[in-house]
Amino acid sequence: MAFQESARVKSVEKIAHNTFQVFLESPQISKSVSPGQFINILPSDEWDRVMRRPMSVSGAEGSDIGIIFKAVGSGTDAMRDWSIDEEVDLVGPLGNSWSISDKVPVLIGGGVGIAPTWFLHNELLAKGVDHYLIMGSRTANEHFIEHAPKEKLIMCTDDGSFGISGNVIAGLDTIREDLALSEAKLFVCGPAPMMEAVREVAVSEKIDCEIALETLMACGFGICQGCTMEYVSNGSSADTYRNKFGLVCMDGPVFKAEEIKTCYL
Amino acid sequence: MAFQESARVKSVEKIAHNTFQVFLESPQISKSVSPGQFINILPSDEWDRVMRRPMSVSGAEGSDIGIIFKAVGSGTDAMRDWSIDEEVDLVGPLGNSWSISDKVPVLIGGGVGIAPTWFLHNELLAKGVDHYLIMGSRTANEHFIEHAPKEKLIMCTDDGSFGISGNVIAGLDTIREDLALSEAKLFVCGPAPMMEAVREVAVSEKIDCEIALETLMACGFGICQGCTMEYVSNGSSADTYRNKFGLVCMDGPVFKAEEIKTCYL
Amino acid sequence: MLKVKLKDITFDTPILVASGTYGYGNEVEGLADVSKLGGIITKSVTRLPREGNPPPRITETAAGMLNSIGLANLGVEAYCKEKIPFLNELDTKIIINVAGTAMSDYIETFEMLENHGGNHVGYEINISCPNVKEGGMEFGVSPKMTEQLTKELRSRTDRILIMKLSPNVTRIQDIGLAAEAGGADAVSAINTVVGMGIDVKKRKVKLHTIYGGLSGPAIKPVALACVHKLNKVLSIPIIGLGGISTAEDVLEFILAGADLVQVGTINYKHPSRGMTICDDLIAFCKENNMSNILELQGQLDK
Amino acid sequence: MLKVKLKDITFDTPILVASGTYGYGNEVEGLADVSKLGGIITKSVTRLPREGNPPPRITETAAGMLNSIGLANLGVEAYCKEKIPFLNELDTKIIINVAGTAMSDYIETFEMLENHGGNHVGYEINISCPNVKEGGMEFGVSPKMTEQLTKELRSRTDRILIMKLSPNVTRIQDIGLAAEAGGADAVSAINTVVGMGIDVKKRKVKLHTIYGGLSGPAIKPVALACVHKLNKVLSIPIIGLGGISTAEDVLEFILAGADLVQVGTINYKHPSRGMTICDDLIAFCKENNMSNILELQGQLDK
Ligand SMILES: Cc1cc2nc3c(=O)[nH]c(=O)nc-3n(C[C@H](O)[C@H](O)[C@H](O)COP(=O)(O)OP(=O)(O)OC[C@H]3O[C@@H](n4cnc5c(N)ncnc54)[C@H](O)[C@@H]3O)c2cc1C
Ligand SMILES: Cc1cc2nc3c(=O)[nH]c(=O)nc-3n(C[C@H](O)[C@H](O)[C@H](O)COP(=O)(O)OP(=O)(O)OC[C@H]3O[C@@H](n4cnc5c(N)ncnc54)[C@H](O)[C@@H]3O)c2cc1C
Ligand SMILES: Cc1cc2nc3c(=O)[nH]c(=O)nc-3n(C[C@H](O)[C@H](O)[C@H](O)COP(=O)(O)O)c2cc1C
Ligand SMILES: Cc1cc2nc3c(=O)[nH]c(=O)nc-3n(C[C@H](O)[C@H](O)[C@H](O)COP(=O)(O)O)c2cc1C
Ligand code: FES
Ligand code: FES
Repeated sequence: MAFQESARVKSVEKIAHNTFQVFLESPQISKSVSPGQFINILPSDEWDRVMRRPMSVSGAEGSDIGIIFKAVGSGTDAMRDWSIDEEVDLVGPLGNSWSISDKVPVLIGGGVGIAPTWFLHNELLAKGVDHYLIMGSRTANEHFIEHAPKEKLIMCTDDGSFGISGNVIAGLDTIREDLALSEAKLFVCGPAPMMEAVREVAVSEKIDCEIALETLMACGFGICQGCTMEYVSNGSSADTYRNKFGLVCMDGPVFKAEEIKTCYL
Repeated sequence: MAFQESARVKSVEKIAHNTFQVFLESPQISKSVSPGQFINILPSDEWDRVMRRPMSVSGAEGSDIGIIFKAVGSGTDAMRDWSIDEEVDLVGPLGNSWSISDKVPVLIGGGVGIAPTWFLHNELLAKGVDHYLIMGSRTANEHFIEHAPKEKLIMCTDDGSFGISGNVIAGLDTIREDLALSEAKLFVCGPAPMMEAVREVAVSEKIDCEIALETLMACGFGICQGCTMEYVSNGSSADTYRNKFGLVCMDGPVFKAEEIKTCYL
Repeated sequence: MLKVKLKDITFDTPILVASGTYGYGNEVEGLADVSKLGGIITKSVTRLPREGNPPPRITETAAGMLNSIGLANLGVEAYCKEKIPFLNELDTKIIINVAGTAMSDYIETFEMLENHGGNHVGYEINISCPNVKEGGMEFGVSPKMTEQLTKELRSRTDRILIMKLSPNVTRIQDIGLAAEAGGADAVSAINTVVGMGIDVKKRKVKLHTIYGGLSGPAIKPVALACVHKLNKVLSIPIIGLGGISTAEDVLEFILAGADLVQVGTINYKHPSRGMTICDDLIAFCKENNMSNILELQGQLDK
Repeated sequence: MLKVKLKDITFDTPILVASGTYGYGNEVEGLADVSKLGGIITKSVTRLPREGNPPPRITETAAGMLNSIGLANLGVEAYCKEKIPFLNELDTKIIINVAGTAMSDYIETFEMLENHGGNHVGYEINISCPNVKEGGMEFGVSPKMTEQLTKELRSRTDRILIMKLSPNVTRIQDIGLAAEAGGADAVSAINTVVGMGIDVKKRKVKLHTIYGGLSGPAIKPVALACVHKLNKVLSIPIIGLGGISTAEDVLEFILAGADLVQVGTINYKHPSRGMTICDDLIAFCKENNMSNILELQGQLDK
């Protein structure tokens, strides 16, 4: 069940180029949120766009939740300017969540998609589950954690300025010696081209893989039907409903790689 | 000629209940502005209403101009929150101005209409022209200068909590002993009911009187034709243009009492 | 203070939620208390299930949004089986919105709903969805077809029958008059305004269907004008909608001539806005010594 | 990079300022340099002087405004005497916007302008003003009258002839096709959208005329859809307008099929926006290695 609650801003920190981490005191949401889920945010009281701004939850501790976001427009700019103790109107937790299996988790995140993988990473650490974390970005200043392949923290940059040179697929390839990917389960969230590249690898190599999709959302909880993704055809006729198109906010954001037609939404 | 200039906020001060005085460094406008004229303000960079917010100039000194305003909505709220050194986009000076004559000036202001009378008051002081200043409001906390009838500063409150009890007409009556109003010229700006009351007195007693009208303005310099007032009929036929309706921004804001059909716009 | 009667039904408040903007009333569980609403108008149902349009289906615009959902819905048969039992339990009035592409379509869907024994108090007929190739828009722009469809449906029900009008016509009054002539109990105005968006970076249309329906505060002036025009010529009640997001907006629609209103797009951002509007309307009645909110009607000074 | 040809005239840039939103080009002196514009479309002129509508004539709405100026203007005779000499001196192209209430009206005004020897390059005919009881709207909603009026005017001039279309019709394409059939060189789309506002506190309509025309960013999606629809059926060029306030908006209209555009309501807030848009368009051409901005046309991926 989702709640609408007035959360209190506890901290706003710049953690990488144009990237911010915020903690919010949000007792109802923090109690029930799982990695992969998101919240829908009213950036300010005077916000006069018709849509809230969805953000994955990047962590939950006690009565606090965290988010990590890039400032890319008016909503995220307003969020970056939040002051401590400001009250913020949230709806959440929304959507489904990652499902961990017996296989070795390989978390792959990039760009604004780091939040849900970061949440999962920390939960796995807490549970003592051994896993890999691969993060990709264009250049060094977008990273905020160390590159430590021995500790299974693998950073990649397109321009080679930090960690592995290349995209997250290159990062993924570096662990193949260690781990047969048939024994792995991938958890992926990031920019569409990144997710699409991983999806293709996962599908062609039949690797277990879950992808958290992103798209424009008007409501976030299933009433507008605007946030559709397309399923791989299951051969059913046109006279069906919700077989061809799924709602990212309700049926997702997490989908199995093999059921997604494309990550470009 | 009007300018569009980026002015720098020099101070923001609360001078009465919900009323603020701001000084802006605005070298081009300050050089040419006269009492009665106004500027058209972009309250903030993100301002997404289609109209600027017009404000009378309340004073000009060196390269600075002053405004006095009430926070009544989103534009004036944004202005109240201006920070020092912020750059503000202004268009001005706009409109016509008061015309002083040989008669004794009696300045009458109220509510948000104090700014242009305040500008004139200070200009007359500087020039050493003896004059009266009558200010009206609902209650004491809206006043910011002393009630000093001997110095011709006459404050009025509807609830009698400060100065003369009653409206500005009551205030005006108190000076009749001193001064035959046929020897006076009234300069009036304030809420519509106040201006309308003074207009009726002035017209019926044939007192010289100029009134600075206010209305919604889209442009402020004559291109939208939205800011109309209606002239007292001059008997001309319908086949005319700008005889029946005047533009407050260009033909005004200052009009002679006897040419105004109504101050309610 | 907010009770409003339409035909033989008394709504607790004049605030309904618009079709397609509140699901079936269950999605908002935990976020809003639907018993405070006058009623829920459910997402358009059609004869057969519809997958709707491919993504992207929505985009933001200045003070509004465009959508081309394409009447995605589970079809009337599944609707009767899966939704009506649940809707029957809800503590608010239910109006079922019906869409179609041909006269026979509307009638079949309608008959199945009418014979299924739901507790719904009425129907709203969507003859104005701009997002489907044959989504009823032929009806919405033709007075003749509107009258004929209204008559057909009128003869099949004693429940409230509302025709939902499109603003995308030269004279909405003609369509309203046709609905009245056909025996409708009320009209709703307005559905969305046809619009389009382009993503310059991608050089691509923002909606898969190119055109979509504009909703939200941007269209409120258009909706108010439609309601006011309809009010001048119709004798049946008008249900006003389009861009309502505050109690003040509701008062504007009532002054323009609406008996009831619907809140739409604002529900996405504020799922309980319908309820807080009711609170604000009660406060307004008290402040103005009104025993019913509809006393405001006809008080518009021109 | 921004040069655009219409008929036999080359405009320096595709940015015109819309009728009624830039006066006669003199009011902005000191605020903007009109020589940077493609041209100025002057405020509608009519056969006789018109005082226009009583106040209030304007009001703000969400991301837009309503106006009912009512074609206030000094009439064609004074226009020829007082305005044309001044306009002849301006360092930009002038298009004269003409409005009327009857066929004879339009023709008389037109003939007087045509015979006066101004340097204007063309005419835009306002058949779509929603703010005057008989303000040409009968023309704007009727394909037949539109075609007839276009023919009459076409036979009287070799200058550019543009018909300005209303969005307040069921099928704008039909009106566009009529203008084309009548011999227009181009159509402008769109004029304002009919709307209304109510002041709840005063229980009064916000415009003296009750209804007015909605303009500004709120209507951009509506305008884009109109331009795109017209582009599919017309072979004459389209001049796009409605809610343009940035260079990106202009690019949207060009992608939708416009050859030129007009900036309107934004001029009030930013009198030199038309000029900064031109700068931004040049930057866009350079970034994208385009030698002319119109290379963008037809590049819309659906
Ligand atoms: C389920 C979900 C979870 C998300 N989680 C996160 C998160 O954890 N951190 C985060 O930074 N963002 C996340 N996003 C994306 C985030 O919602 C958008 O970045 C945000 O809405 C932009 O709002 P704005 O007003 O700042 O930008 P706008 O002014 O709306 O847009 C500015 C620019 O950003 C682009 N943009 C808009 N939305 C997106 C998007 N979804 N992805 C990429 N570009 C976009 C626009 O096309 C435009 O060019 C998530 C989105 C979804 C649907
Ligand atoms: C020539 C001119 C000079 C002006 N000089 C001053 C001045 O010196 N000081 C000052 O405080 N104001 C002045 N005003 C009025 C000022 O422009 C408005 O108060 C302002 O535009 C309100 O903007 P807002 O966004 O804060 O309020 P909005 O959100 O636009 O409106 C909030 C509320 O205020 C009301 N309102 C809007 N405009 C006015 C108005 N003109 N008068 C009274 N109520 C209004 C609205 O009806 C609404 O109820 C002047 C207006 C004009 C035309
Ligand atoms: C995403 C979305 C889906 C909609 N679906 C329907 C629908 O299925 N049937 C219908 O009659 N109207 C539908 N509408 C139109 C609304 O009911 C309403 O008429 C319109 O949005 C205007 O009101 P608003 O501005 O308050 O949203 C939909 C609107 C939106 C935004
Ligand atoms: C105050 C005002 C006055 C207008 N006057 C005229 C006019 O005289 N003739 C005309 O053809 N259009 C007139 N228009 C319409 C504009 O030219 C334009 O078509 C419309 O405003 C849409 O563009 P915009 O959203 O960029 O303003 C006027 C618009 C406004 C806002
Ligand atoms: S965002 Fe509204 S249904 Fe998913
Ligand atoms: S405000 Fe535009 S003409 Fe006066």
